[in-house]
Formats: sequence, structure tokens, C-alpha cells
Amino acid sequence: MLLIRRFEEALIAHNPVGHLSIGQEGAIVGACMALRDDDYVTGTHRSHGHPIGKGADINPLMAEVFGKKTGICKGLGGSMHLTDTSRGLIGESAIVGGGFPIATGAGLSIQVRETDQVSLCFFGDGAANQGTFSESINMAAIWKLPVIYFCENNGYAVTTSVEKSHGQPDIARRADGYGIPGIIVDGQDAEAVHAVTQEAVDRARAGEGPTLIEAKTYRFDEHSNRLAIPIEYRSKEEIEYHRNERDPISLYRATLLSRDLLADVERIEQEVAKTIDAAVEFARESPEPDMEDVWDCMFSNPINFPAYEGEL
Amino acid sequence: MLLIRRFEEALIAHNPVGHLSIGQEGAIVGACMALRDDDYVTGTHRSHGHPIGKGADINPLMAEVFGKKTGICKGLGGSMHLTDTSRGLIGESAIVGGGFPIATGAGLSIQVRETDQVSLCFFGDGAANQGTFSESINMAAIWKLPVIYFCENNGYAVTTSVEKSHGQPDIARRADGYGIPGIIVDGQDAEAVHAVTQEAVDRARAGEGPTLIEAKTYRFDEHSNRLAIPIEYRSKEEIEYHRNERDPISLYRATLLSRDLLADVERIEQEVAKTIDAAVEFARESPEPDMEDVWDCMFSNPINFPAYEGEL
Amino acid sequence: MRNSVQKLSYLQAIIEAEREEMQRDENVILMGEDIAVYGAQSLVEEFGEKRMRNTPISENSFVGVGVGAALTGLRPIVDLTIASFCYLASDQIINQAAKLRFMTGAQLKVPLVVRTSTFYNNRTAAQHADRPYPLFMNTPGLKVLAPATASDAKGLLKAAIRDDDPVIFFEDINLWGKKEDVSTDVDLLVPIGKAAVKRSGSDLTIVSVAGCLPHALAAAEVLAGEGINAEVIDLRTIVPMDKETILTSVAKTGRLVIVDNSHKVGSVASEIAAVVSEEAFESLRKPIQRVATPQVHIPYNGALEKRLFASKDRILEAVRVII
Amino acid sequence: MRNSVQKLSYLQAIIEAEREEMQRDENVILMGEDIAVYGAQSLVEEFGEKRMRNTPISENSFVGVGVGAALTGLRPIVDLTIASFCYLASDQIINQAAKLRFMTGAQLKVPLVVRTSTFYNNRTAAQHADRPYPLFMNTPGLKVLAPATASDAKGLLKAAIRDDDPVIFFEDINLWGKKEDVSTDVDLLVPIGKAAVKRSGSDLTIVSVAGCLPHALAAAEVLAGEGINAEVIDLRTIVPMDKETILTSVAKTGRLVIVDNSHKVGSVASEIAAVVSEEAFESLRKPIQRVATPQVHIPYNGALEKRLFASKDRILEAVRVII
Ligand SMILES: Cc1ncc(C[n+]2csc(CCOP(=O)(O)OP(=O)(O)O)c2C)c(N)n1
Ligand SMILES: Cc1ncc(C[n+]2csc(CCOP(=O)(O)OP(=O)(O)O)c2C)c(N)n1
Ligand SMILES: [Mg+2]
Ligand SMILES: [Mg+2]
Repeated sequence: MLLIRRFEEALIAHNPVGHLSIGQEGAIVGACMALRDDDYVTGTHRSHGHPIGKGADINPLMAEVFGKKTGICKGLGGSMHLTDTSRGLIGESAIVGGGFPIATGAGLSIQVRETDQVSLCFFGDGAANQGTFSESINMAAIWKLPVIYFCENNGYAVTTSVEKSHGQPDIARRADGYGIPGIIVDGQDAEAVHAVTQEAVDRARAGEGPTLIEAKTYRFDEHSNRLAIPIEYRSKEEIEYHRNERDPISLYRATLLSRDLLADVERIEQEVAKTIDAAVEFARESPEPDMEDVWDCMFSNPINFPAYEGEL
Repeated sequence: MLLIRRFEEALIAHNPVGHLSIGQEGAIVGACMALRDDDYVTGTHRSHGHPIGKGADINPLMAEVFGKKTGICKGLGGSMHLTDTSRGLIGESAIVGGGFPIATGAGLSIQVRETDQVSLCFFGDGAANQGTFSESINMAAIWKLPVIYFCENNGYAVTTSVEKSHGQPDIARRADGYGIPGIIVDGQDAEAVHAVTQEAVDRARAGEGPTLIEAKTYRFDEHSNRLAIPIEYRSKEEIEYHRNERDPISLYRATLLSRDLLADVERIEQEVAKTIDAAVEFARESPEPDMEDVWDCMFSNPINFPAYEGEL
Repeated sequence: MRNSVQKLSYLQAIIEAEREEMQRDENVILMGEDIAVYGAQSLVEEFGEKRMRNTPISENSFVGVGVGAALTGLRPIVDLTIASFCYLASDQIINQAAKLRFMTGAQLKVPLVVRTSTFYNNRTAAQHADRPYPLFMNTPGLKVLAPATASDAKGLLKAAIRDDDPVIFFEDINLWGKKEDVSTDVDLLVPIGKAAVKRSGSDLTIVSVAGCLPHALAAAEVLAGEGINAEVIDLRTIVPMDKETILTSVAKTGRLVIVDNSHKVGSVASEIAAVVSEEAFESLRKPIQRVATPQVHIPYNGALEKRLFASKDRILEAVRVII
Repeated sequence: MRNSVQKLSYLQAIIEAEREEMQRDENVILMGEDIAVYGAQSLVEEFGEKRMRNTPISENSFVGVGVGAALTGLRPIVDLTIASFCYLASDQIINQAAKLRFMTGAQLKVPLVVRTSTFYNNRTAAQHADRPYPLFMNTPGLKVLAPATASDAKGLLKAAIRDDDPVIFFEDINLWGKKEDVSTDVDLLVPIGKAAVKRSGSDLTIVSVAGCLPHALAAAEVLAGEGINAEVIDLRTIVPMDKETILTSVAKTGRLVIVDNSHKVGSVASEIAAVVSEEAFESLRKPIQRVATPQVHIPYNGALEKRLFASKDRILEAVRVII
């Protein structure tokens, strides 16, 4: 959690780009803790947290947000697309709702290849209104695919509240329409999230099919730190309340301290700070990608396709 | 109901084209009986029943299936698209699921223009798996639009049963996920369908929002009488049972006879026969459309668009 | 007010067009995601939530809701925000909006406007940077607009709103901030289907598509310094295409460069090249040059991205080949 | 078996290609609506429901499921049945399948095949009769195939299944029933990106796209009777286009007719015309002729519908203009 927080704080300081997960780290990390390295994950435009939660190397992630050649996606994907396949990530879709079918397809692949992996699909409350949500969940239900649909319900899609955009506000309640379990959990409590996700993962590995989990969480910052929002769509009090009372990191820190783990906490805090500093340094000093990288990444098998010839 | 049945039997005899509603007339007519002439309806590829249920003239419908210039759509739309706007029909979508947003838009229009019309969307069980189903119903729910989503659940989408394609088989059960009522009714009982639809229409006119109705019905014939089906996806016994025991027309005829209405029934049967014979005659003798009709129907306002110049 | 002007940016001009048309006709409504965010905040205040609909993230359906509303008495403007989302709604746009009038034998009409912005040169990467004009160009039944100035944006959008057929209106975010004098005449429409000659010349023709215009004009300026007079045509309307203006120009100059930020294969530039080589073959003195985006996706890295799109230098390079 | 042949229809050849590849590689799976109905019944019997997935009617998602499966070790063939449904799935095809490899810096690959059939000349009316090649032609990252013979259908589909990139495979239902001798060699692939010269000639070039081939050959036959030797090229692969074969032919003949059943504006024919007028300008002796579908929707009435598509007579008429 702290690594995600500090990663994004470094971005605010050094390269203010993108959609931040600050406030939502408990949901992300709680979910990822229930997964193995070889389990699949699809993510969203709010993409920084997912690979970090899955344990990806920080340097290539940071370099990617800086648009550098050493970035995990060679500087071609960027802030909304931090995908590290070595940790099971198979795409962070900036098309809202784009991940549902892809995660479901990974579930199908697991079933056909008969491995015991699972596939977890992170999505936002707003994304639940895309048709791909119901289409994909229904397919996973009929085929009993090992997929966990994990909603980071932060209450808003840009400026639009869940109450104003959903016939009823509990996304997990839609699960019943497809005959699968739907579970609501406090997303600011990483251990609670971990527990319900673990149950869903176990069900999935046992061949019992998909689960829909809705973690109620909150985004502390604006939708994106590149978009000016001209209206007040949520109150300052609401934001302050969440920052002060409902910060998943403060809450978990308190839990750890109550377990007498102050020394460990402090050690981790120092390690995280070092990791982030090193990553910023790495990203800054890395070279820019070339036009050749652009052409090279188009096709696996470029029969008869032109290659880059320096024309631009 | 009888008019739909005889209309389609005439097609089988004279112009074997299209997707027949035979077996589903109770659901269609029961629903339409709850509507006023100025209420809107969207339909499906199985399009013959809806305009007949809404009281459209038979001649132009028959001529349309024959592809004639006197057809309701000038022979340009055809069997899957019998749309008569004078009876409130605003499109029969052969794109499965295409009608959901359109019916919902008509509901929005009613709300903005502040009339007391309603909009009814006919769709099949298979169509419920299109993303437009959940997207549109959700929009109608948040805006409390006067829309009735009416499922003709005939158990199959081409060869695919509801059990094999839906996470759970009751489509109406999905309504709860959007916070709206979902109602199941026996589609072979026209009066029962009429009653539940009337309730939904009343709710809609009162500003209380959308309803999802699922009429359990059955298709007696093949998916389309132009498509050869090489597999047995439903048993002969099942078909025979429905034809013999669950025919909405026989059932309703029995009801009427039990009310001592034999004379009326026989008069209606004769009238229907005459109407259909006349329609076939009309359709047969009507002229073919011209290429000019094709060009003329493209734009309302063809600034700078070419017109037909006889080149083909 | 008839003959006065006001200084407006391209985006402000669009909002003004919407305001004027919403004032004129109560059947005009606006729909889209976070409708107040992209400049339309004042419209929400003026017209209220009944006519300003903040939609859920359901592109195919809310465009289809626009279609249904258009069939039944309203004149909806649907904002698809970013043009990459057109692919989510292409079903309702192509299979329904474009076809419904035809398929019902003209019983129905579809007075729908879909606004959408091409978000390239903005470091948003490949899933947000599409310029999918060709998708809609190939579809009969649609009118496709792509203005390059604030005045044209206002006048064409107003014409689109008053039009009884479905219109796709492409904005270019690289122009959103550009200010110019725009007429306040509430009835001044820019005709759909007419290109604009922005600079006349006799040595070669440069046809500019959508947001390429500033680059085309800059290139023409450089050429003028060298004694080469380029005629610059702003296409403005992609469908129906104003062949006449293009063919007349090529008949005069015999040389054609087309500048278009869509991907080159199957681009608007390809269509123009095909038309000209068919209908002005005899007057063409040199091969047509297409300055378009090569067949690669748009990278996140800003420096690389910039090189893929039209620029003064790329246009000049193409001109040098045929001059 | 290496050198033997069997008589197969175009559709049977497609099913055979699927069968052979499913036998060869257990990671090949097939997905689509009513999968057993359109010829694949025997595949369901042979491979079972695990690898033959009968999908709900959820086009965007089941294509996306194919993408997800392709990213994680399978090689799915997704049957979109009727090409008009491409618009429902264009989001997953364009925004995901075509872009994912690129956007991840080539960490991922997408070995996905989407089969889809153009259902024109079949009285199914405008919502079922699209030929949307241009939609995908404009998208970088895709390979687009459109075979016109049973042998090419088999060999190209097999090549597509073995390809590590996403491929869109357009079938033409007007050819489904056409029988010919097809090789039984399980490793015979038709190379992606190579056009076929079906008849050589020196007086003019006819390039045929997809199902237009029989009409082009029939026209060439008539011309031969008049002493005019037409070279007939079957494009076979739309993307990447085999420019070389076309340019070589036009260099020889100086005259070009392109036959394409997509709508003319923004068609494959337009792209070919643009390429040829750019790269073979000096050898062109007459304006290029495009025989394509005019910008109207496809009517239900069968007689009218037929007139909108390629025919021997329409091709001959175009040839007469430039001969
Ligand atoms: C298909 C599509 N529509 C719209 C957008 C613009 N957009 C980006 S993020 C976003 C809100 C998403 O809300 P939610 O799913 O709740 O995720 P959050 O941003 O809250 O994490 C929108 C509308 C998009 N990227 N893709
Ligand atoms: C978008 C789309 N996908 C697939 C089809 C092909 N198709 C036509 S009807 C049909 C089955 C529809 O089932 P259902 O909604 O239950 O209606 P029914 O035919 O049973 O009346 C299918 C798959 C289509 N027309 N449109
Ligand atoms: Mg959210
Ligand atoms: Mg059905």
C-alpha cells in the first residue's frame, strides 16, 4: 500500500500525469494478496496500483509513466497502461469496461488449459454500467470460469456519483441476476478485502465459478491530475472525512502498531522511500524511445508490413 | 392473435420468408392490448406480430414481406422490419438487442416533452445477453423513464437454450440489480399478459419508472424458415406438448367459448380469413419498388448528396 | 446583434452553438458523460438537468437513446467525448441511426448529432488518440463534419442540429483553445457539404482535413516566400464531400497534396486521391501526395507522437516531391 | 496424402481448415453463436464442448473473451457470423485486439482470428448486408483477409490461425456453396499479404476484392472474345496489401478497374486507387475506374439489391470507359 502511495506522491512531485489510486490502496493490495504470481489480472486507466500490488519491479513502472525506453511498455503505453506480464498483468484498459471480456477470456483459457490459475478483473463503479460487465459476467457464470470481478467502488466516475448513475447503488447486488455470489466489503480494510478475495479465489480454483466483489473505497484526489473540474460534485467535508478517518494506510498502520510491529513498519517506510527515490532517478536518466520501437512493437510477424525506414 | 397466426400461415404458403411468431401471439397481443395507439413500440427480427398487435393495416405489411413498393417500408425493410409508425412502431431491429436503447430514448423523449405516452420494448430471451439490455434498463431506472421492457422468452435463441446461455434462467430476476420491478407471466395466457402489462403501463404513466416483464412463451416453428438447422436442440415431445397443450390461440378460444361467445369467435375467424386473402392478393399484384425509391429514402435533406441518375 | 462578432475559442464556439440552438428550440437536448466538465457547465445552469442529461458510462446505449429520442420528436446532441469511444457506439450509429430512415421506407427521420473529439497529440496513448473519420465515411446515411476554425465549428454545429439526418461532428482538441472572431448572428449557418478555399493559389492545391489546417496554412506561407502559390482548401465536411471545389482547384494547379491525420490506409486522403485520379486525371501533372499518419498506433511518448501527425515540415516535404 | 486433393465447397474448406488446425494444436478453440449451425456440427462432435464454445449473444464481449484467451495461451477462432455484427465488436477488435501488443511494448501477443461473413445478395436487408472491410483496413495492428476461392479460404485461414497477430477473415456467403479441388496437405498455407494473378493479360488490369472474383473473370472472358486481354488479380489479402503485384500489372497495362462490393466512398477500391495514382502515376494511361456499391443502404427487394453489387455487366461497362 505504502509503495503505491509513495509512487504516486513521487508522480505528483516530479511528473504530474495521470489517475491516482491514493485512498484506494487497501482494496487493491487486499485483493492482490490473495493471488499467486501466475494468476492473471486486468486493470483500468487508474493503473499504477495494480502492478505494484502484484509485486512488479518499480523502476520500469516509473520509467513508463515518464515515457522512457526503459519503461515496462517501452514508453508506448504510459500512465494508464502499466502492464507487467511477468506478474500476470494482461492489460490495463483505458477504455472503461474493456477489461471485463479480457479477464473472462483469461478465465476461459485457464479452464481449457486445465491449470489452477485464476483471473481477477479490477474495475470501477462507473465501469459497471458498460454492457461488457453483464455480458462477461454472464459468460463466466454459464461456463463456471475462475474469474473474480473486483469493483473498486470509489463512489464516483469522474464527477458522477454512483447514486446518480446506477438504478440502485450496490454493484454486488447485480450478481444475483447471473446466479453468482455478490459480496460487499470495506475497501479501506485491507485484511477484510484479503479475506473475501481469498474465499472467491478458493471457490474459483475449486471450479465453482466466478464471484463479484464490491469494495467500498474512496479516491482522495481528483479524477486525474490533468483534468480541471469546474464543478463541485462532492463536498470538502466528505473528502476531509475520508482523508482523516478512512485512509487505508493510516488504518492499517494503526492495526500493525497495535500488534507491536512499530520497528517493522518503520523499516518498511524507509525501504519504500529508497525504492521510490531510486525509481525516479532511474526514470529521469533513462533514454527516450525511438521511432523504431514504435514500428517494432506493431506485429509479432510482420510479413509484408513495412518496417521503419526513418521517414519521420 | 388469430390475425398474426393466419398472416404467417399465408407466408408459409405463399412466400416462405422469415422468422415466425406462431406460438407467441398471446404474449404479443396481451402486451399490445395495454397500449394506446400513440404509445411507442420497438420490436425485433421476429417482427410480424408487433405491428399487427398494434392494429396496423394488413395490406402494407403483407406487401412489405413480398418486397413490394406498396409495402409499409416500400419493400426496402422486409420481413424483419415491419415498422408502421402510424401505430407507434419506431423500428424492428434485426440487430439483436438494438431496440433497448431506442425504446429507452423514446421514453426519454416522452419525459422531456411531458406527454403521458409510454414506450414498450419487445425483446427475446437471447437479446437479454446483449450489453444494451443492462445499459438501457439502468438508464431508464435512474431517470424513471416510462418504458416497459417486455421479454418474449420462447426458451431459445436460434438453437441455444436459455439454460445454456444465461447464468440463471429467469430474465426478470435481473431487474433487481437496477432497482426496478421484474415480473414473470405466462405468455400463453393473453389475458394474464394484458393484466401485468397494464399495471406496468399505469406505473409508467404515473411517473414511477420502468418495469421488466418476462412472458414465458414458445416458438412452434423453426428459428426462421430460411435457415436449415442440422442439430436437434429441442425434443419433438417438447414441441408437440406446446403445440397441443399450450397454444395461446386454442387456449383463448376455449376461454371465449366457455363465456358463450362462439358466434363472435366464428365471425372473427371468417373476417380474418378474408383480410388475409385480400392482403395476399394485394401484395401479389403490387408493383416492385424502383432504384429511385432506394435513393429517395436515404436522406431527409440531401444537400449535396447525389440523387439517382439511372446508372444502375 | 446581427452583424457583430465576439472573440471565442473553438470550444467556446461549440458551446455557444449549443446554447443558441437550445434557446431556439426546446426539443434540442444534450447528453453525455460528465456533461458539465468539458465546457458545458453554463449550459447545465441555464437549461437544467431535464435537457442536460448526464449519462452513465454506456456509450452504445446512450447514443442509441439519442436515436430513440430523435425518432420521437427531440433533436439530441450526444457528446461521445473522445473519438476512440466511437467504436463502442458504432453499432447504434451505423446499424441504427444511419439505416433507420431508409429501412422504414422514410417513415422515420433521425435528427441526431453526435459530437466527438479527436484527442491526439495529448499523451493519452493509443486507446484515446483515434481519428476515426474513415469509419463513418464509408457508411451511407451519415453526414460527417470536421471543422478547423471556431466560426466553422459554430456554424456547422448549428447546421447539424437543424438537419433532419444523423450527423457526426468531429472536433479537434488541438484547436479547442484557438480564439477568433465569431459572428453572433443566431441564424448564421455554415452549409454542410461545402469546402472553404482558405488561400487561393495556382501552383498547387493543398487539401486539409480537420485539424490539419493551421499546418497547411503555415506551409503555404513558407512556399509563398519562395514564390510558390499554394491554394489551401479546408475540407470542413467529409461527407458529403465537396468534390467540385477540389476538382476545380486541381484543374487549375495540376498538383495535389492532401493532409489528413487519420491513418493513411483507407483514410479520407485516400478517398480524395481516388476521386481526383478518377475525375481530374487529365489535369493531374504529378502524382498525388498524401500526408497522413502511418500505420502504427499512437505512442504515449509525446515527442514520438508529435512526429506522426501533420506538420508544416512534413507538408513541405511532400510539396517538394511534386514541385 | 501430401499431394492429393478433395472436392470441397468454400464453406467446407473453411471447416476443414479449422478441423486440421484443431487437430494439430490443442490450443486452438472455436467460439460463436449457435456454433453447430453454420457447418461446424461435425467439429462439435469431434472436439466437444470444451473447445467448441457456444456463446450467448454478446458480440463485443465474446470477441473480447477471445482476446483474453489469446493473450494467455490459446489461439481462438471467433465466429462473428454476419459481418454487420462487426460494429458491435469493433471496440474489442480495434481498441483491444489491435492495440494490446503495441501498448504493452510487445509484452503481449494476440493470436486471434475473427471469422465473419458478408451476407449480401441474400434478401436480409440493410442491417445484415454490410461489407465492412474499410472499418478494419484503416486500423493498424490487424491483418485483413478476404479469400475468393475454396483453396484460398482454407490456406489463408490456416495461415491466420498460425499467425501470432489478430486477423480478420471475411467470408462471402455468395461463395459458400462453390466447390473446387482443394489440397489435403495439412501444412499448405496460403501466404498472408500475397495477391493472386488469376489470369494474365496486357491490355488492362482488373483488381478484384473478395467475392467479386467470379464476376471479374466472367468479364475478362467476354473481353477475351473481343481480343482484349485483361489481367485479373484477386487481392485475397486486404491488409497488408500486395502493392507490388498490382503496381507491376498496372506498369504493364496502364489501365485499372477495381471491383469491390464495399460502399464506394472510403472503400478498399479507393485505397488501391490512391496507391496506384501515387506510385504508378507515370504508367497510368487512363483514369482508374472503381466498380463499387453506391452510397445507399441495401434494400430488402432482391432485384434491386442485386443491381448494387458487382456483376459482369457493370465491370464491362467500366472497362469500356477506358479501353
Ligand atoms: C469507454 C470509455 N468511456 C469513457 C471514458 C472516460 N473516462 C475515463 S475514466 C472515467 C470514469 C470511470 O469511472 P470508474 O469506473 O468508477 O473508475 P474510477 O475513475 O473511479 O477509478 C471515464 C468516464 C473512457 N476512458 N472510456
Ligand atoms: C447482434 C446480432 N447477433 C446475432 C444475430 C443473429 N440472430 C438472429 S435472431 C437470433 C436469436 C435471438 O434470440 P432471441 O432474442 O431469444 O429471439 P427469438 O429469435 O427467440 O425470437 C440470433 C442469434 C443478430 N441478428 N444480431
Ligand atoms: Mg469510480
Ligand atoms: Mg428466444
